[in-house]
Amino acid sequence: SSDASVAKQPESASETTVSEAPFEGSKDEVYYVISFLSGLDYWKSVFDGFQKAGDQFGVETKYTGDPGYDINQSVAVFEQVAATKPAGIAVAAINADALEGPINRAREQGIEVVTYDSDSPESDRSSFLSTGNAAAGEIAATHMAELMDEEGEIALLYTIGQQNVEERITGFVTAIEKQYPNMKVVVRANDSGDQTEGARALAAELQANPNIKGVFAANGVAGLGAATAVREAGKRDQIKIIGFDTDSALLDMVSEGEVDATIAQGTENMGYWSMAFLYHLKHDLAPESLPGFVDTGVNIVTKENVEEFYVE
Amino acid sequence: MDINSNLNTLGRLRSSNLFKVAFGFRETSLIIIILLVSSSLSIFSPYFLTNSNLSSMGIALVADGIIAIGMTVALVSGNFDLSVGSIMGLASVVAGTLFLAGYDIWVACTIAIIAGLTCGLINGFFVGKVGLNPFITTLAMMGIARGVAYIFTEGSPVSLRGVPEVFRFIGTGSVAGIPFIILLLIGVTLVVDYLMRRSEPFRKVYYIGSNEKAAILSGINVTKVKMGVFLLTALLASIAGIIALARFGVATPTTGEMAELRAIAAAVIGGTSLKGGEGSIFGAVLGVLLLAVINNGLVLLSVSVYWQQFVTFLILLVAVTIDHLSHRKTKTT
Amino acid sequence: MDINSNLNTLGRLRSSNLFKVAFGFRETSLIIIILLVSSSLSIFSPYFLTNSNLSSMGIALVADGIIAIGMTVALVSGNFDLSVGSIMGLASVVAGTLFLAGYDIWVACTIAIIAGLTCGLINGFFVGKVGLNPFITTLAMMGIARGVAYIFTEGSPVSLRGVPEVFRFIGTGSVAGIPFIILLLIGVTLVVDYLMRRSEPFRKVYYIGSNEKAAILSGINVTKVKMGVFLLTALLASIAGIIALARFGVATPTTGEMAELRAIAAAVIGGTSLKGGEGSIFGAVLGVLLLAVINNGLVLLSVSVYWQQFVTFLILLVAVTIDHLSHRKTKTT
Amino acid sequence: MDHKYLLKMKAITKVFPGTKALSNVNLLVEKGEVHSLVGENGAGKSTLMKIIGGVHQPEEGQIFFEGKKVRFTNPKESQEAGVGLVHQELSLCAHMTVAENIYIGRLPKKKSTMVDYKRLYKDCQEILDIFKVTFKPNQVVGTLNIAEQQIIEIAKAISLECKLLILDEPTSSLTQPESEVLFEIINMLKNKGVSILYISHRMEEIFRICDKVTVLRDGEYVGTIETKDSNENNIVSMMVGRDIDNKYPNKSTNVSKEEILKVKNLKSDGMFNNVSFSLYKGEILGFSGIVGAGRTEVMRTICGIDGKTSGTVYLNNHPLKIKSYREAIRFGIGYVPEDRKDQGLFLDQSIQRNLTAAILDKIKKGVLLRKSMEKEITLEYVDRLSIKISDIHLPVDSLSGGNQQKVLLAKWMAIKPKVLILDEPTRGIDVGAKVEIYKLLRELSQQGIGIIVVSSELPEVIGMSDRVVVMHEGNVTGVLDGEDLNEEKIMTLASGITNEKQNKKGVI
Ligand SMILES: Nc1ncnc2c1ncn2[C@@H]1O[C@H](COP(=O)(O)OP(=O)(O)OP(=O)(O)O)[C@@H](O)[C@H]1O
Ligand SMILES: Nc1ncnc2c1ncn2[C@@H]1O[C@H](COP(=O)(O)OP(=O)(O)OP(=O)(O)O)[C@@H](O)[C@H]1O
Ligand SMILES: [Mg+2]
Ligand SMILES: [Mg+2]
Repeated sequence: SSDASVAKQPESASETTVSEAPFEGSKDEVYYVISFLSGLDYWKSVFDGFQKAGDQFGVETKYTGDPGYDINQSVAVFEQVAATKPAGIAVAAINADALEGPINRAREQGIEVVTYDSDSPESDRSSFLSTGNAAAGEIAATHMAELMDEEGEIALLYTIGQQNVEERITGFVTAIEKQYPNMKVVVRANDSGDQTEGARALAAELQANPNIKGVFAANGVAGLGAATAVREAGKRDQIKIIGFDTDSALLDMVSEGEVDATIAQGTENMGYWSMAFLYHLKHDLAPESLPGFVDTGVNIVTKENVEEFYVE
Repeated sequence: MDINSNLNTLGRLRSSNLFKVAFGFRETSLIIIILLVSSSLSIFSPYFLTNSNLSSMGIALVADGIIAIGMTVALVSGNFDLSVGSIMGLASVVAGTLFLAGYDIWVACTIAIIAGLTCGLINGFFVGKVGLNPFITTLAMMGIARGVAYIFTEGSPVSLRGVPEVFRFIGTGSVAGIPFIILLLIGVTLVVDYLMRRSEPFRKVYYIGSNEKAAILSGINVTKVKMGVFLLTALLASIAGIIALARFGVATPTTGEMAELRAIAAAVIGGTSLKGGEGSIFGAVLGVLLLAVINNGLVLLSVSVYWQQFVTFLILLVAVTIDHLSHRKTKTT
Repeated sequence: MDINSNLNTLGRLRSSNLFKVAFGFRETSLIIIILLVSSSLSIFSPYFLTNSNLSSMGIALVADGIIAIGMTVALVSGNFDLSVGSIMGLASVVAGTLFLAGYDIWVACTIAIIAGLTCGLINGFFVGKVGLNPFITTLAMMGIARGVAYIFTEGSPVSLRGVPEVFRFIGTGSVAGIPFIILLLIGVTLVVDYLMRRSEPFRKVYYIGSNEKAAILSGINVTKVKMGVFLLTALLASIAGIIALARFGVATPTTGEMAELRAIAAAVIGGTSLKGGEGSIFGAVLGVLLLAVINNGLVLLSVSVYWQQFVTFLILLVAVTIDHLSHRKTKTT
Repeated sequence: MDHKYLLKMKAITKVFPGTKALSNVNLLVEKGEVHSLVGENGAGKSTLMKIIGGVHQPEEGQIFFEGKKVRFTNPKESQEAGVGLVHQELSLCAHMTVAENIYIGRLPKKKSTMVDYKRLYKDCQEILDIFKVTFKPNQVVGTLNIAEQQIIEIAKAISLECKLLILDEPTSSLTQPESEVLFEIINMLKNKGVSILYISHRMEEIFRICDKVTVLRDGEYVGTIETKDSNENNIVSMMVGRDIDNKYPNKSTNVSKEEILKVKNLKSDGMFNNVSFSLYKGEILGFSGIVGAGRTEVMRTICGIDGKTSGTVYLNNHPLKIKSYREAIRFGIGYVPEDRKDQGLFLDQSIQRNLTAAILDKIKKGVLLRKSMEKEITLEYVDRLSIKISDIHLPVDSLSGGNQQKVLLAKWMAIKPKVLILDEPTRGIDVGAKVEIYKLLRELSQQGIGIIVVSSELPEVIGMSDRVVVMHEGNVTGVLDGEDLNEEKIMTLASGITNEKQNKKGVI
């Protein structure tokens, strides 16, 4: 992300400005949160957080997005949402450049815009709230190093061409290369967004590379596929698996020890603070400027702490 | 009496080729359906008829529209082309990469289009000359072209910084308030529609689609016609790719995924038969429009994302059925 | 002389239907291709012929195999079914969700299969009774079934905690060292293959695929047959879904995406004509095997992930061409 | 009510969108009689038969079968009542075996749902034996030629063991020997008490095998007469509403020695060998032979559609060097294929598009087609061949068989050929139309266009051609003209009776 100024959750913001009942919005004030591959479990807790904040401010919140992974469709959704003149939009930018224009045009119409999860740095969005996928990848790398005693071969399983996932991978790989000379990424396998395909690809890789000691599955379905592939190869005891995201299925696998750990991004935070930021911007409650980047935090989920991450 | 309805079905398959007539029907019934959906939308959402909404809808359907036009020609010739989406992606990636490599943007685009045409040529060769089945050939090309796009980009998007304004204009500019690319789509539609009805090469497309043997025995060079067809679909797909590049200022290897399915769906909605010999360019574009309106509606009525896919295709099914039955009625009376 | 090659092509289309013969051909030429690829693989990679590799490859292709069998029947009947992948996903999601809702797993599976069959019934109704085009109908069902899967799960994967071992056995167990699901695939293949060649209801599938009008005129209830075909494809797809569930212990709404394209490709590689009337179950399964071997090979030879798609489909194209030409030769002499 | 009549049709009316195919037509068929139905193309014969067959339902009128009032709503019902219908157009499953086609819809089953193939092939063989054909029950239909396929259609109907057998132009794609076999079978069935409705445009056949003739004209019932107290001319005049004096135009008087086309030792492995003949200016050259003679193949080879092994073709004394049929057309050689549905017409395309398919480069200007010119040409030929249509934009398959054939002829006359080769040109065409076509071809040949006619209808070949080349199993066995040009001589040559044993290729 371009902006260096990293702030921790800015409650302080709420004390500023003086208008009677500044935190009572109206129901006809609509805020949208937009994503791509919108059916994914990953976004659900984002919206939960967004909604929570929205309810606190007493405003209307809506979630939408392109069910597919198509720039054209994503842009269309954003523009069509903008056409309904909402108070604010929080968008996960499927692609930085593609959304630049649409975001700027929305801002010109007085619609507040923040980005979350995936940024569009050159655009006029007021702020970017995210774990930083690269950062999350780094953290996964560090934990993988612990699990593997800092040595051995690693396989990566992920959806190639999906940008936010590619960023996690980059983060992971650079960290390994920089900090752990005895660890080596030997395999990159494509799950094509489907656990069956993921299992197929990784299974073959495990055959070709008998020395693999760790697997980093950088998105939800990848984790599920990886667990099966490793089990079917009968190598569960030799291979460490780190997944990504916290859908119930993956959490189950962690608690049953089929997966060693998974990465929990602060998705609910992303949602909550996106809404909070948008509201502050809309009502000029914020001090001079809101932080341009908010790290929504990332956690490593293991057998020990897994129970905390189940959402009701 | 299903036996009769069956015979009718067959009867229709045959007699629904009374061109002018079918042409008339298709358009009218489809237009009516679109108007119905739109008007109900404009009732439920005040935003539907706003300029910004309509233009964003229009812009979003251009690429699909251009591809659907090519697909229709392919279907009329009794073939089809699953590789258009990948070719679109390939073209935009090639153009993007070359531009970044320092080529002039127009040179880059030309090369990109040539790359696309090469794919079309290969399709044409294997289908027309070798005699492979078009499904499997273009399926393979779909993978190959997409594969090349990945090789070019290693999976990461190619963004065009500092590309000449004139180029961005193609994708973002507008003439007399109407977005340029919409005019482009209208232009392509009119031209190809006219050619399909009046020009000699395109007439041959109908002949080979209708009865390949008879076409051969009429001295028509079937191989050449098929080559031409696949070159056309590839050309239009490449143009769609360039447009996407000009519009978003970025080329990703995933550009155009699924476009082939949407194109075929649109063509079929527009009254093109998968059996060949029959089809309407205008209808196909209307098909694209219908799909776009439906998608737009889902957003405006903020239908839950988990329901969107279900609703879209349900409406699609209903629309096609209504269209189909309306024709049956006009036929059997 | 392209005109002749064209006529030959046509000639072949007709005469390549000498069943027994074509049957013979298909199998042999395809088996040879598979053996060639495999043997070259086993030379370049010591791991290819290892038990674990073969079995993991085998396990991975079962779902595709079962779906391809259904697809072949659909293609022989002159239709095709794009909804199989989604139905697979739907079935596994339904079974999973119901189990978590406290149903006995077998009850859950039964209901899941019924859900799948319902989709098939709807396909059959619109194609067979209403007379809609199978492409558009099953495309719509593809979206609808997938949509329902999303509605059911709200996008989250459903994992089966504490499901009875016997159920997991379906997906994970093995008999005499051979994984159970592979045996299952072999079983299904043999049965359906036999039925297609010998049983009266399945012969009707060939009749309507070969000449629907003739079938109608001789009093064959085409509607019923089509219903049956789509019920079969749906049934097999649902079973594939249940197997996936038993194997992964998890159901995701994305399960089975793209399975339809792989199935059609496999069927065509196996010598099934998209024009209907001819096709080989055994061939389709060999087609799936070929694709699996290719996938496996790319990994064993550690081809870059960005190159894999390109290489896969290139090989596919080459394989199909060789197969095709080998037949032409055997024909024209 | 009396059971003298097996079938009674009273005041049948059938309307199709755009056409009134039948208006109160009557038809009475006695048990065990062979009853012929005649009429011009488009008179409504097939439609009437399809009504009996349960394919169409009439708007008005009653049908009595075996005295009982019936209404067949689908083919199955009519089959079960005992009606066997052989449609005019072949409808077979090309991918499937002969046996499976003959027993379509009623494959013999074992206790399970499994097909009893042993029995199927046995039963099928028995039926095939009646026809004395050489192909086998397990052969795939797609590999058989039209004549053989037509026989399968007939076998299908006969195997129903029906009470009423309807044959809609069964001989249109048969050659003499098969026709003979068919007539034997018809006699056999007749003696068994089966009634037969027989549609044909070949008068001599009708007088040979039919007891009664019912005549239709433009969908209206004209009358029914006994063949014994009637003759060809008055049936024809009932059909067309006027007298047709002489059926065949006079033979050519001015055959010059100028060779338009000369074929020398033409050979194609496996099909025919050393075929040589000449086509002189001003003559019509007939080709006769039985199925499998290879006439079609010779013609296709001359036109460059199929490759030749050796030999030369001379056009106006210049060796014809062509690599494809396209070039042949440019040299002015037109070939009218024998199977109009499969190879000739674009059934779902408009009459106009069919008619101009071979002359696109004549009517194009740049890449565009001259709309008005295309229309003119179409109308010109529709008029010249008096094709019965309401609109040149209707699809060809809405026309009756005969009119479809005329469209095909028009398509090839439109290329203004130097040599016109016609394979079974009058297949399914009514008497009136035939006479027009004979006249037409004669005119063309007088204008110096070389005409070759392959025909399996002996009276026709003899009537219209000046000389006839006879082939047998890929060899020219003789060329006949003048006095020698008669049925006996042709049949002897055609069946290759030199000292060679008989029953080859489905010939008795
Ligand atoms: N399915 C149909 N739809 C519309 N019109 C039809 C259809 N079938 C037949 N007709 C029309 O009905 C009339 C009678 O057709 P029919 O085929 O019965 O004539 P026919 O006596 O059999 O002629 P032919 O001797 O050429 O076979 C023709 O004008 C034909 O165009
Ligand atoms: N479609 C076909 N497929 C395979 N063989 C064929 C086909 N058509 C014809 N033949 C074979 O080619 C040879 C000559 O064909 P054909 O019977 O047409 O000769 P012909 O003298 O033209 O007879 P016809 O009286 O039918 O014109 C025969 O052995 C025939 O069986
Ligand atoms: Mg008729
Ligand atoms: Mg012939």
